[in-house]
Amino acid sequence: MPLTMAGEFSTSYLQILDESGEVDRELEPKLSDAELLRFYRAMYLSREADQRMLKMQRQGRIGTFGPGTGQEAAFCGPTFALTDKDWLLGSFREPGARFMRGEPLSTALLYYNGYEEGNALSPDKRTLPIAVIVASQTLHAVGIAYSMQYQGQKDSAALVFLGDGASSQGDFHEALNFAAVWQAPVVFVVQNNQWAISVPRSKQTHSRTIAQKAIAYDMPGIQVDGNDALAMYQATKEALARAHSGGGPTLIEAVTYRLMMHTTADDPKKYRTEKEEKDWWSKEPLVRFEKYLRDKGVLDDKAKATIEAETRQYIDEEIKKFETRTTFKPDASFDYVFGTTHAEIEKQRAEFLATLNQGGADA
Amino acid sequence: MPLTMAGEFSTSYLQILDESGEVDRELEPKLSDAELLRFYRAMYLSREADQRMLKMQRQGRIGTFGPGTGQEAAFCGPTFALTDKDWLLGSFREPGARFMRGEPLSTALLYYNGYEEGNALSPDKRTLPIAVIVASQTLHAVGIAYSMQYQGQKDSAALVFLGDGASSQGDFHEALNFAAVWQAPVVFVVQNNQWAISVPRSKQTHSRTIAQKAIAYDMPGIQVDGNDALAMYQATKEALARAHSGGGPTLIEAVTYRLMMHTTADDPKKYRTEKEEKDWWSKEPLVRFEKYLRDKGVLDDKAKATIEAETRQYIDEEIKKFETRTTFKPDASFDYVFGTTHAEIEKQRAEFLATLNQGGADA
Amino acid sequence: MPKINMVQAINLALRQEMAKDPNVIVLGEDVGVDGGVFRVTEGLHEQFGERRVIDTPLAESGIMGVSIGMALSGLKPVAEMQFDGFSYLMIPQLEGNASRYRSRSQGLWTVPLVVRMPYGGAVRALEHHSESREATYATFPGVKVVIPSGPRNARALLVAAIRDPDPVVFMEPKRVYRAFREDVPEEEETMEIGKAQVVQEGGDLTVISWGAMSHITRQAIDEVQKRRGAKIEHIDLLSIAPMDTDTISNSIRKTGRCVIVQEAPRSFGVSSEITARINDNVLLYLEAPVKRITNYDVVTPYFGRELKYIPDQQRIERGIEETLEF
Amino acid sequence: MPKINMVQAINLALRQEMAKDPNVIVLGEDVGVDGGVFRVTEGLHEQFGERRVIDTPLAESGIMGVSIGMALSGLKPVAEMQFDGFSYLMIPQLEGNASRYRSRSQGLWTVPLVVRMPYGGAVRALEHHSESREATYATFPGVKVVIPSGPRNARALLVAAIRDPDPVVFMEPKRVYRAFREDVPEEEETMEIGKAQVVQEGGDLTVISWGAMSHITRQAIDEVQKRRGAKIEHIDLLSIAPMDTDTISNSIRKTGRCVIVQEAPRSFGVSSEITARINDNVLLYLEAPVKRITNYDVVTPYFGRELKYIPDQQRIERGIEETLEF
Ligand SMILES: Cc1ncc(C[n+]2csc(CCOP(=O)(O)OP(=O)(O)O)c2C)c(N)n1
Ligand SMILES: Cc1ncc(C[n+]2csc(CCOP(=O)(O)OP(=O)(O)O)c2C)c(N)n1
Ligand SMILES: [Mg+2]
Ligand SMILES: [Mg+2]
Repeated sequence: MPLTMAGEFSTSYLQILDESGEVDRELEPKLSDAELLRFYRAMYLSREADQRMLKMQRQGRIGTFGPGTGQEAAFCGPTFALTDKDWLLGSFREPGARFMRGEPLSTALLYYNGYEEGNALSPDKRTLPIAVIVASQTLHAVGIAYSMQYQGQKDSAALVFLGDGASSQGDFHEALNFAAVWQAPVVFVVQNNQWAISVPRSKQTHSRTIAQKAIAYDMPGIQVDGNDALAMYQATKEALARAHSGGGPTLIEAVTYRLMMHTTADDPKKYRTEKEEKDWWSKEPLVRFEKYLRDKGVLDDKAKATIEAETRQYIDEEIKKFETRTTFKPDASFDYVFGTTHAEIEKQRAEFLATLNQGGADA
Repeated sequence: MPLTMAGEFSTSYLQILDESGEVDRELEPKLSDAELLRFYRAMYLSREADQRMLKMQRQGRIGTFGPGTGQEAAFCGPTFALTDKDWLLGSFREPGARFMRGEPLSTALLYYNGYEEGNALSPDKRTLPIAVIVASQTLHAVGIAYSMQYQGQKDSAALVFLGDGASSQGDFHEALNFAAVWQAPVVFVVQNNQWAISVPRSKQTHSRTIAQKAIAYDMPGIQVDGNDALAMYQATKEALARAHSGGGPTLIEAVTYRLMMHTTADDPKKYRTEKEEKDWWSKEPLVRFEKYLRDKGVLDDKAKATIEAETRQYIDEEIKKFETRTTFKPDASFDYVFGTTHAEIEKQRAEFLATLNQGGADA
Repeated sequence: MPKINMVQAINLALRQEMAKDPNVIVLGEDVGVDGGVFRVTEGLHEQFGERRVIDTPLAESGIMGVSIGMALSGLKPVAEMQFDGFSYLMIPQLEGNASRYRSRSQGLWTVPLVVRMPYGGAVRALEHHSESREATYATFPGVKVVIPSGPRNARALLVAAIRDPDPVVFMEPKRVYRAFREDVPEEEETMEIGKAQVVQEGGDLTVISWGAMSHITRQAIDEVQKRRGAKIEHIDLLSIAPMDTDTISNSIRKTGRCVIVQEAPRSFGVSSEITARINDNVLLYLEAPVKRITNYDVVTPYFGRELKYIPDQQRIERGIEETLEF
Repeated sequence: MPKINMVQAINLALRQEMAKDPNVIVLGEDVGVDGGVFRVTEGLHEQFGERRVIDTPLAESGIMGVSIGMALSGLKPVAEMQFDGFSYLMIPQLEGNASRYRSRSQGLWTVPLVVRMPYGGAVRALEHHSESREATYATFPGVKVVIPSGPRNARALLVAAIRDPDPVVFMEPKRVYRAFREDVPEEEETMEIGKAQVVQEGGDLTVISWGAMSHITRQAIDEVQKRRGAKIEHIDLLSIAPMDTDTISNSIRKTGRCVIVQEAPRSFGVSSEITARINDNVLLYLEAPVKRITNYDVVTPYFGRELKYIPDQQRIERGIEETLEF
């Protein structure tokens, strides 16, 4: 057998709701009107929260953050497919996903205002704090998935978000490899938003798709229109079903676009054209989902107005809550170095508190 | 376009000289008799050196090392395809490859006897010292390949060996990714010898082949019978030609087997069957290559006897050279911390030398 | 009490803790079927099965990363780094995540895991198998760094580490693995992490050591005591971080003289930290400069030269005598 | 001489060295088209092209690994880690390869590269963007660690680092980036790596600082001198490894009193090493314990709290006065 075939592989692409909001009836997921509205509200809240946080950042009321605008389908879709027995791990560009898992906006604002108190989601929500070191969280997801398998929690899988840039990290490779070897119940969702700060997808990796990277691990991989909420939901649903039934991990590539700056410290004009941004605005996920809901009769002007008003009210209340918070214990950092008490740490705490009282360190 | 194809891929397998020593005439590389003999000698020396070093290790004359027995085609084949303008980077299981690049056995023995003086191959040989941290060298190869590209050295590519176990490391992923993005002239040769110490290939990665990992980077990848010297030579030759002509990197998987222990500190009986070893002995590379040479009329009993005698003589002389070496400068470590002189280091050197003179530290 | 070596003692700790707590999981390269390249995990795979004793792919960051995930979700992973020379691959996960989850979440999320690794030199090993880099790990707040020096404290400290609520880097001096045996009780025994042990009391001088240096230091002390009749206090540090300043300070208050024996290079090592703490707390009690007997600030030489660089008994004896005479 | 800030000064050093030596290559995340997230490499991409100013994939170990390969084959890579908080991903390549090639090959192979990174706190940044971990890097023999404190020495030291034959970790205090301007000559200027700088002479007390602490320390010294008429010697360390023991020792011999100001947590930091060297060399000259004004041994708090933890001018003044009065 001289030059023979050692393997043939393929990667498929899923779209259910196209750019113009037309739905593929055959693939359309069966969601109730209430579910669809909940789904839409989540995406809408994420978009609105971005806008308000942007203003607050410009006014110095919070620090740097990375808006999710344009990617709402890519992160709300998969999250909508989870149950509260599943785990969610993310990086930093899934605001709406975190809200869906129960994080109040006021808490998120605390995080972005420089307080660990902003990572306050209770562990029983099975949603981990934001992971800043890109791709590092993918391995945690595999470890958690292993735990679920080990503990016989069959209904529980781990879903982890990362970016196209993060896919270049060694940890991503190691996570996919461990997950495949262990057939662990984990779903990797790469939000391929075309950019990693200023680096375009084409300089990030040479492969045509990120989905095909699954082939390196003989793992199911699929490329999905990441601005199509239904497709993102559906692809994740199927991956979760596989995970829950012992079928192992899946890699999902969400093809989407970061419509705004990387973070509030970034200026995209330095590295990409306004035309490109405009083109992607025409494919953005909310408009298309709204059209689908209207066509379906699930949403009308009145319902839309209610959602808008309620969202605005929620955001107003949360901002107020955030801004009227009581101050925090200055020496909290000493409480959480270790779970045990140590003399040297306590000595330093005393020194710290004495210094504060002496009026040093912007007491 | 609902569920459509995003990409189709395949991985092929190359064998030219089969297990029984039959050659595929169509694929047979055109090598002169002299070249074929040089090739065979290199593999033979590697095998013989292993045997002698094993004895020396058991006698305490050198420290731990990892024999290459069984993998001679996998590492000599690619090396035979290189010119001296190409670079070679390896891990620790390519003894014959290093000899082919000009490393005397006496030098290798020094290395395994605990002296940095054993890494003495001049940089103009373009062969890097042994890399112990698995996969770390793959990135160096990409950097060197970039240098060649940058400096316009079109005839120069970098070839790097690693093991199946090493393919699990993040650095391997990052190296493949950088290489593909840069279309750097580099050839990755994974010696898939089925084991990483006690861990079988099946627990190392879930993919059917290691070659298919190339798909993750849209890079040419091929699986080769790693015990087939001709196929390993030919696959590398083609990959190098591509690299030299601006066609970018290639991943080659050599399917082979580690016929002996991982290192002299290891006992394979703990984790694998003698039957498996025996099966692979029947596919080992030297016998098959010898049959090919005899069938071709390139080798006969007399020529074989000469090669054996000359190899033995060479090894004897090199061992003698190694064992009659002069002693080494004890404070050499102080010479090579930095390329510049620093007071603290010199002060410590003086202290070190004074201590030696006082008869401390097994002077 | 059976006399066992450090490898057996660590194995005993693992076996007993695994038997006691089904959440304790062992993972790493070759820890399963092979029983570990030093045979530390021998027999565990047979006894507890491959779900609890996992032969992982060859990826240290991966091992640490999945261990963090396990620890976050109720398991107690005890991960092995095959050698400390390869453990640096897990630093990003240790520094970036394991050490921070407690602080990051104000105690909501914690990462109780142990990462064991053989470390240190003098075993005729290849490059990367001989370093002593405990100080590197100690630069990360939120990480505990523990170093046993013999079979008995290795067993007791590992049990404590497994039950500890924080990430513990457990560094095993491989030179000691099979060097000697000690009585180690079958019954449970633990020691408190964060405490040094005064292994011998004395009023004339304090010697501080840890890891493989402790055994050899002990011999040097015996020799000097025999020769001079001096009474020397010997402190075995055991915990590098958090470090037991009080035991050190109390000893210096008594003796006024201090020798530190460190296998690692001199600069930026544990002996620097100890010296600084002596400065901070008990400088005025010192009757002589703290004497630091250490390796040198060089890249660890291959084994042909390494014994010339690691402190040996003679150097330690000389250091003690010079400090007594100062 | 034009007055420029540290970002511009570093940019100047890169631009001039690249113009001079075609082997100098800049690589990292967003260093090209974007000019770096802090704009340090601004304009280099336009001037030198994308083969010399490379926007790499997002992988720090990769960046370091390919840089080592480049350095081994005749180039002079200047790699950027976007923040030191992500630089730990390159430690395995730095420790395992960059720091060792010279020693491994007895000088045949060398790795002349620079790895630049912004570090340090007080800039209201997200998690992982505020640490000060110079000591971690200093635990690796064979690695040089350099920290400028202002525009002028940043420029001169970076030129020296680029021309240096060894791997240099070049840590840029991001708090200083745009904090103030200094005269920086257009003409070439370099400083010797491994030497501290006595920025002000004085006989009553020695203050040692580095990085962002130097500027604030300078202000504290001025204040105390004004208040008390004391003459204070100020040493800017500049090189963490190798460290300039002699300049420190000579100063202590003169003043007998020492204050060290460190942004990093107290334990296992540079101030511990300095204190240990003072012990080793000039203990008997000390008239007071060395005073260490540092951060605390906690996981770096998020920015809401961090300013309470980093030494500020008042704490430094108080420390100096206490040590003068001791
Ligand atoms: C390991 C690591 N290196 C660098 C950074 C700095 N950084 C933050 S986000 C980012 C780009 C991430 O790109 P991508 O993964 O595509 O996610 P996106 O920002 O597009 O959502 C970089 C380089 C980081 N957070 N982690
Ligand atoms: C990063 C790293 N981790 C662990 C080791 C210890 N180690 C040495 S060889 C080896 C197995 C390597 O397996 P493979 O890559 O398949 O190469 P082979 O030994 O089979 O040639 C291990 C775990 C190492 N050298 N480097
Ligand atoms: Mg992106
Ligand atoms: Mg192998």
